Amino acid sequence: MSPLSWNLILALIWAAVTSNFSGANLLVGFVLGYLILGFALRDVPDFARYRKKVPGLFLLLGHFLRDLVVSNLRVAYDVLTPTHYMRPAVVAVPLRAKTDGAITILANMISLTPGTLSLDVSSDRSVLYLHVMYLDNEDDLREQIRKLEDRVLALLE
Amino acid sequence: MLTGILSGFLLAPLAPALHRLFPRYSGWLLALLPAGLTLYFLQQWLPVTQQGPLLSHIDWVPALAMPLSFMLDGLSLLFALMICAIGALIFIYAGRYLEDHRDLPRLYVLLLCFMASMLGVVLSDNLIVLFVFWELTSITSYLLIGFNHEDANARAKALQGLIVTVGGGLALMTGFILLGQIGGSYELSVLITRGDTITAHPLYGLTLVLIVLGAFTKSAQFPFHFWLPNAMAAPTPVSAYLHSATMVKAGIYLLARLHPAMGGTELWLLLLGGAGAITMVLGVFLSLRATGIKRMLAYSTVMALGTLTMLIGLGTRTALLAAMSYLLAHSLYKGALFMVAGIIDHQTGRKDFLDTGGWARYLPVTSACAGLAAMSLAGVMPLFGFIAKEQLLEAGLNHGHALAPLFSAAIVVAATLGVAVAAVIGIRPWFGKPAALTHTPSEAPPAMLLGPALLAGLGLLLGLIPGLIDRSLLSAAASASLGERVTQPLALWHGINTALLISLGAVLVGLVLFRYWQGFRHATRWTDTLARFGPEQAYHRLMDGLVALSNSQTRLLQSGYLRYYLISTLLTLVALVIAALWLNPDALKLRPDFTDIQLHEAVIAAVLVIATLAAVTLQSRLGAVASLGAVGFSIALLYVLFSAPDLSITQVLVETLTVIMLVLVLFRLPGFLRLTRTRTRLADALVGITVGGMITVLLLSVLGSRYHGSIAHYFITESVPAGYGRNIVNVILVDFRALDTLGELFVLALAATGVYAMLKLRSKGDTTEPEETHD
Amino acid sequence: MLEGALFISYLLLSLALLCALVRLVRGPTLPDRVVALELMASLTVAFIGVYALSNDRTAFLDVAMVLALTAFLTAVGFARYLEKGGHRGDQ
Amino acid sequence: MINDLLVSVMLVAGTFFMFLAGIGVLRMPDLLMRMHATTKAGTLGAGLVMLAVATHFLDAGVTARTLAIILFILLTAPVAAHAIGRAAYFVGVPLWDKMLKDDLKHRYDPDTHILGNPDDDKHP
Amino acid sequence: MTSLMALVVGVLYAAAIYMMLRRSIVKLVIGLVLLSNAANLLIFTAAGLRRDAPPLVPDDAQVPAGLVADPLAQALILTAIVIGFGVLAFAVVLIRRAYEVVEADDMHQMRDTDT
Amino acid sequence: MNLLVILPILIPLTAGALSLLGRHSQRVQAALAVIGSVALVASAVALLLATWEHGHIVTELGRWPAPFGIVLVSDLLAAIMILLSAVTGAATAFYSLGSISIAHRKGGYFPLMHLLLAGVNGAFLTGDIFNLYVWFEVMLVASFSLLILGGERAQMEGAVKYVTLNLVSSALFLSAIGLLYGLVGTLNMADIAVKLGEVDSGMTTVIAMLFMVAFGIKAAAFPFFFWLPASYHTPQVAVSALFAGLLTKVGVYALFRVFTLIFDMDDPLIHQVLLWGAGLTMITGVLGAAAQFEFRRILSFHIVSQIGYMMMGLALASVSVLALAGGIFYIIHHIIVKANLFFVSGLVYRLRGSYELKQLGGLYRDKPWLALLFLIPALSLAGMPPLSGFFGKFIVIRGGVEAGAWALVAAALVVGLLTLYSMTKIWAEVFWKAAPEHTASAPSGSNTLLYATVTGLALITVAIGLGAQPVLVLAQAAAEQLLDPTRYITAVLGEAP
Amino acid sequence: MTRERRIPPPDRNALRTQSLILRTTGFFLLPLLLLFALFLLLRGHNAPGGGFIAGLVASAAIAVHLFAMSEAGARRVLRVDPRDLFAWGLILALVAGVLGLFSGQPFLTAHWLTVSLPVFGELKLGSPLLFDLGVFLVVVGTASTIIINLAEQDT
Ligand code: NA
Ligand code: NA
Repeated sequence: MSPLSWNLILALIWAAVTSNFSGANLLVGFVLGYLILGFALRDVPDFARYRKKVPGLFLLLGHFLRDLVVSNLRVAYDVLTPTHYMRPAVVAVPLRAKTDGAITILANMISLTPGTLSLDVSSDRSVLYLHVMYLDNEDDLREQIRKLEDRVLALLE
Repeated sequence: MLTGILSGFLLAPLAPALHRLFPRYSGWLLALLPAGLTLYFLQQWLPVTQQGPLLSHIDWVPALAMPLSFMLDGLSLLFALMICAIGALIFIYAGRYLEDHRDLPRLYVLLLCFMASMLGVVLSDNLIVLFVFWELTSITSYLLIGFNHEDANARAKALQGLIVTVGGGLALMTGFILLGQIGGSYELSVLITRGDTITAHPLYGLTLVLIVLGAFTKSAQFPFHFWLPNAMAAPTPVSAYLHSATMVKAGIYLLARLHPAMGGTELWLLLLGGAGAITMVLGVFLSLRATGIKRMLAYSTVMALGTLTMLIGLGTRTALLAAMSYLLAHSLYKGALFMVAGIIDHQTGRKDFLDTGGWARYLPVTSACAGLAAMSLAGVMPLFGFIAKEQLLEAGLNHGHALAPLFSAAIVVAATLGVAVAAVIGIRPWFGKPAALTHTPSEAPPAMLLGPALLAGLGLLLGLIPGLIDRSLLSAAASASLGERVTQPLALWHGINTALLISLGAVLVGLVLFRYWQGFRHATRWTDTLARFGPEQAYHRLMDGLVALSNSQTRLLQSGYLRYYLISTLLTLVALVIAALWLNPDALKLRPDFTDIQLHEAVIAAVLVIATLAAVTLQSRLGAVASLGAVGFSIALLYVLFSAPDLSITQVLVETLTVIMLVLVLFRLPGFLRLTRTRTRLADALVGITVGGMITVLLLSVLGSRYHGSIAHYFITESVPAGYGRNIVNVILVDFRALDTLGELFVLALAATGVYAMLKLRSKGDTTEPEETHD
Repeated sequence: MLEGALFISYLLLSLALLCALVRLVRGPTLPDRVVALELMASLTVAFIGVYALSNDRTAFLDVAMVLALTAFLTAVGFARYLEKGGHRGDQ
Repeated sequence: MINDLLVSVMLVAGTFFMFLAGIGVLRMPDLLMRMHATTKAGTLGAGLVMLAVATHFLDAGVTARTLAIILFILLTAPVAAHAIGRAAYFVGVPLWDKMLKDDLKHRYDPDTHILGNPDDDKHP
Repeated sequence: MTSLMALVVGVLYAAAIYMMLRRSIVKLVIGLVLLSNAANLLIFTAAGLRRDAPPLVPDDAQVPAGLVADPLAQALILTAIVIGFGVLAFAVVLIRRAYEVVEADDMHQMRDTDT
Repeated sequence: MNLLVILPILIPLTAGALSLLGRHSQRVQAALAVIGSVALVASAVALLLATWEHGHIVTELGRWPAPFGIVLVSDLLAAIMILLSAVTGAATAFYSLGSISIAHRKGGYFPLMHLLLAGVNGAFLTGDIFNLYVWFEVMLVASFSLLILGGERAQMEGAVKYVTLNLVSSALFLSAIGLLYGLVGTLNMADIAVKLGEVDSGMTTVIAMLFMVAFGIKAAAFPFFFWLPASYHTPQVAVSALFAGLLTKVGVYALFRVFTLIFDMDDPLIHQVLLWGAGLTMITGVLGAAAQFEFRRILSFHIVSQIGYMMMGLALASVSVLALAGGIFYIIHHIIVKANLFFVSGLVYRLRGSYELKQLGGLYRDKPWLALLFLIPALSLAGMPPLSGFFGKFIVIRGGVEAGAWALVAAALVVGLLTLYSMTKIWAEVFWKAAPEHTASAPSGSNTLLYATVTGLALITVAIGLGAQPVLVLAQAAAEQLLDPTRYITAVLGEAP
Repeated sequence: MTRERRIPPPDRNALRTQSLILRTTGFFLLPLLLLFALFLLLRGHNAPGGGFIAGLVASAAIAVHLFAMSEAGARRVLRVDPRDLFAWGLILALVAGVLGLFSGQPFLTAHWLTVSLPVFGELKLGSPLLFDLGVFLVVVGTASTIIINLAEQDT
């Protein structure tokens, strides 16, 4: 049984013993379960990885939210000012992610972050084509994508 | 009596079997029925003529006052006897005449049905039941005229006869309904006692005209006479039976029957007398102009029918007695003559007087019959026809009406020309230069000779001894028609009087005319041009006009353009609504109020309107579909703003699925083309705006005149306590009004089934066999 | 304060809705219209959120939920149409 | 009061981003750039509004629903953008003439639906 | 607002009818969609608009507090929407098949059955 | 009682649903067709008898009291119509078993047929105006699907018009319901009648006009009939027959129901519109037929024309009970006869491979029984005595005479004659005329079921004619019920209004 | 260039939806939408939702799968022919209506049972809910029949 399901079961048991199945209480149960699992089973490899993944998830979400806001502000500026500052391009970025899930999450997150929009993945999954609004420096862009990819891969592969 | 009438119908389906069993004698065997009926009616002779009418009554449709009630009095007895007796002879004749015809059994069936129907006409006491039988005679007549149905001419003539007689029949039905209303009964036996009430009623005139229309069409009175000669497309036994002896007399019967109820008025006299006289003269004139044997006979029948109508119109004691005598005489000689015509055709193959001559030596019996019958037709002593003609002349001469001299003159002309006609019939085929034939004709078989011989012989017998029938039968018939007792004896010899002298003169002039027959025909050729404006042409014009009208109406209305269909539907709607508003001006309660609108509501409404207009005007198809999506979202928002969460969700989902569906379908379809001109589009826009405006006005008016209180409060209060649900809309859907939802589920299932069938079960070019059987 | 915020929100959303509508009508290409339509769906979601706030009603959040989950289908449908070589007379 | 303030800020910010998305979709010069506006601003805007709702009601059920809405938007918005962007690109929707480069040009074979990568040029 | 809605409904009817009068069968379908929406909004408006009162009963009550929007009209419209969807699905596919057999998106070429 | 009223809807619904489920087995389809139609006839007979005995029978569905829940109401008119629909349905089922191909069965023919009947019966029984709309839609979508089974070009073209105009009708109906609900806030027809009486608004007449047009389209009245001649000759002949017998009559029924129960027949506009509608429908229909030379097209136009007679009965109802009874009698007669004529046309097609009169002929010679089987309904249609059509026409005309509606009577008479003209045209061309040289006359398969169906219906026609009394008594009783709406209202709402 | 190149499978059907992103998201969204549909169905009696809405959402799920994967894939998700689905739905709805008839009550009369379950507490189970389930099945069945068959026409 996977660590995640263990955690979910613990949350449910928590809800049952407290006789309260509200969302908030389930969340409490989940957090408690995570802490217990992370503490009690930290020697089991699966659970050890699991312990690390959860903070990774939050980290990813945090980065993502920040990027989302930043990207919006930049677009906002461009939209609201009379002149267009865009330097658009379609760029091919190499991909390291292999699984469908990882590629998809990466692509979707790219679409939601500053100035980039995933157009498609090449059929051999080696390249991700992006539409970029402000192509200042192609290497910077690749670097930015690589960082994001790292985080996603850390979580999923 | 009912059994008697129905026996024909009952025997009819058996006739083919009978014919299969006894092919040689089927005619004889079937004749047993009419012969038996003849005996039955003869047996009723004394009781009826002495003790008064025989009545019978069985309920049929009491809700319509339609009992199967029958009345046998002198008048109906006379007709019934003719129908049955001549019927028997016709069966025997037809059995031989059409011996080799493959459709002989069908002829039997139809003749039996006809005979039964005809008996029904003359015996019914109830007007509506009479009408039922009346129409049945029309139908059987139609089927009999078209007996040679692979001949286009026969079909056309059959139709003509049917349209004319049934057309009149419809007038007759209305007339009967009116008569029943103004007379307070549908029973003839009652109506004939209420003549004064009926003729005094304001609707009398209309009623009479309608009934007379029915009678005239059936009895081939001018201007409806043309169908009768054309009906000669029927085989000869049929012509003899229906189109001379019986069916065409149904109108005469009806007029005679209704005389006590409706007669005696100026209108009656003018209508019947006038039409009768014209028909009589026209008939005899056309008869003399004809050369076809059956055609000449047919026109002379027209003359006879005109004579009879005129006599009933004159309506005096003498006239009605004359009518009865003439009726009988005509049935006898004309039946005989038609059968003779059939024999000529059968034995020689000739159908035209111009192709005949000198056959007396080969067909002695036939020629004798023909001679006797023709003499009766000519009104020559001592045949019964003479007596009838004498009475006819008397009726005309003794009538007191101001127009009587005109009638008399018409009678004289008709009598004179009638003699010439009789001479053509009685002399032309038999004497003079023999017409060339490929084979020597021989005498017809006895079965075919029996009819003419009996009928012609009876004409002679009754002429010699009129007392056989006058006191009892003819007087009784005339009495029934007059409404009071008639006891005027018939006699061959009344001494030398005006009538006799006229009669003599007519014979002489008639014979001269016969001598110069061809000259007469030549001299009167110009009348053919007149025929172009005659009623038959009118009939053809009418029928062609009908088809033309029908075609143009179809082109106009059923044009195939959906646009026109929609426009006419919608504009009719608008017109009706405007009419309703016009008549109910208080309905308009327009109190537009735009004060309570919030900004975002107005924006959403604007988005809805603009998106709608975009869907309408965009030249891009998928752009229009996308606009539909926007329409859907704005409606969903409106549903949110006005408290309808379920609706909003459903709208969003349905809109999404709709767009998907449209996208999937439009994939295969071409882009929009600009197919219509701007003017058309403007017109369409106007139609749309009119309807839309109408809806807005109606909606505002309804909102302005709301009836306060809706049944919805029940659902609101009962949803939780009785429906155990907090979403009132859903409780309505699955409980309070679950039947709606159930129906709706089936709508969905049906739509999906239809879609599946259209997409998956397309015919792959196999259009030839849409309906193969399975197995 | 919330009233003012709500007013501004309604105003902004309304303006956005009109902008999207203009793009929808103007095109010029089908994808442009589809993008505008997608935006309208998002705007509807936001609208419902604002409405829920302004009326203290949460029932309508369900509408937003359904919309958020299914509106993208339209875009996918249009995309499929284009990719499968649907009629191009639309551009 | 603080709650109201928070709600108001998030609300105005959210709807402002939505407004930006509207302006963006109207003003941006080509389809792909319009999509940048709608995808990001639309998501952020709707998300902020939902957060405002959650903050306002402070109710587990409402919070769950608003979070679900945000999650759904995050899940579906990029997919929609991707689908339409890719399709539009492949059918040749005109792009802004000031585009700097286009790595994707001619990589797509509409018959086999195979999308190549830049390495193809080096291995003909 | 009802007055405005009445106007909007009128516009929807007008647009629907205009589209149905076009020769293109595709436009006919668009007209049908609009017509169905128009009729639904008509019922909605005729039953009376009510802001902010969805017909839901709160968890702690037997009846809603105060007036709520007419749930019956909503149920009717819901039924009508779904029926309209079914009918539209049929019509859409019909029109596609009609196009396939007639090979033209033109009502004027569909007149054979009438005359 | 509850059971009796719902069965005519429930039986075909169940048969339809099961038939959808068992679509892979031809045997199941056939069995359901037979069992379903026989059971429907039985339940219809039972319902009619019970209604005759007890008067109005009302069932409140879900036990929700009127006027809140939906009620089903069986009065004599409804019960008569149910029986007719059951008989037509049974005839169609048997005819179809002998004529519908496997391909069409796989397309869902039998489920569609069952569900069409369910829709029709629901429309007859419901006492709720919105529920009536729902059943109309059930019927409509079923008919759409039946219409296009086969997918020929003509079917598609006809269906486009049929679908569009009928959807317009539905939209108008729905709009009218919306306005009516806005006005009186209720959907139960009895309740609407009561409330409209209290409102006394001019809007009543206006809304009546919307209903008039909506139902007029369904009934194929002038000037809304275009969809009918455009489509009825295109589907499988069994479908044509079922449509010809039933569908327009549902529109007529709705007119009868709504204008006797809800709206005031004495309203001068309503009266005049019905009168003119009746006359023009008769005339345009019959004239339309005169131009046709295709068997089923002729018959289709005559449907229109005869709708006029039925409307005439309604139009004169306020003056003459007999006229209304005549209208009902006419419906009874017409449904049987018109379906049968279409069935005959199908047999002719089976034998000769064409519906075009020009290409037909010789059947009087070859198939005398078929000729007779045509002649009975044909003459009945033309109003020839003593067949059913005569009584229908006669009663209506007598009602017209009683009411003094001379123009309408004259129109009815002329139309009768022209109907006869059309029927003799078919008779002459199909039966009398010699067969054209090159006719492919290879009868395939057994026609026993087809002949049996046609014979059965012909016998009914004769029986309605010869046994007109009970039928007329029934029609009169139904008419009297209609003209006394308080009985209906009391039966539904439970108290005297 | 050393990177191993993956050659897409030659199966035409698999090529139908080339977008890996769409495919993957669709794969994930399908269960999510179905779950959501179930949620809407179960609570529809007490909050916005119910058979129709749930059915439409489930149909949307099928549509997503169809667009993301293939028509065959959508059929596989349903396991049964969608036409069976709506046929069963109809029968279910009829059964829910007929229940009342057995006790002599009118068609569609509701019958309720109160069930006490652990966790869920007191539940009202009744024929209207069965009816709603029928509604759900019919809507899913019909909408998927229409969409799947339409989509299959393009191939
Ligand atoms: Na419903
Ligand atoms: Na619901």
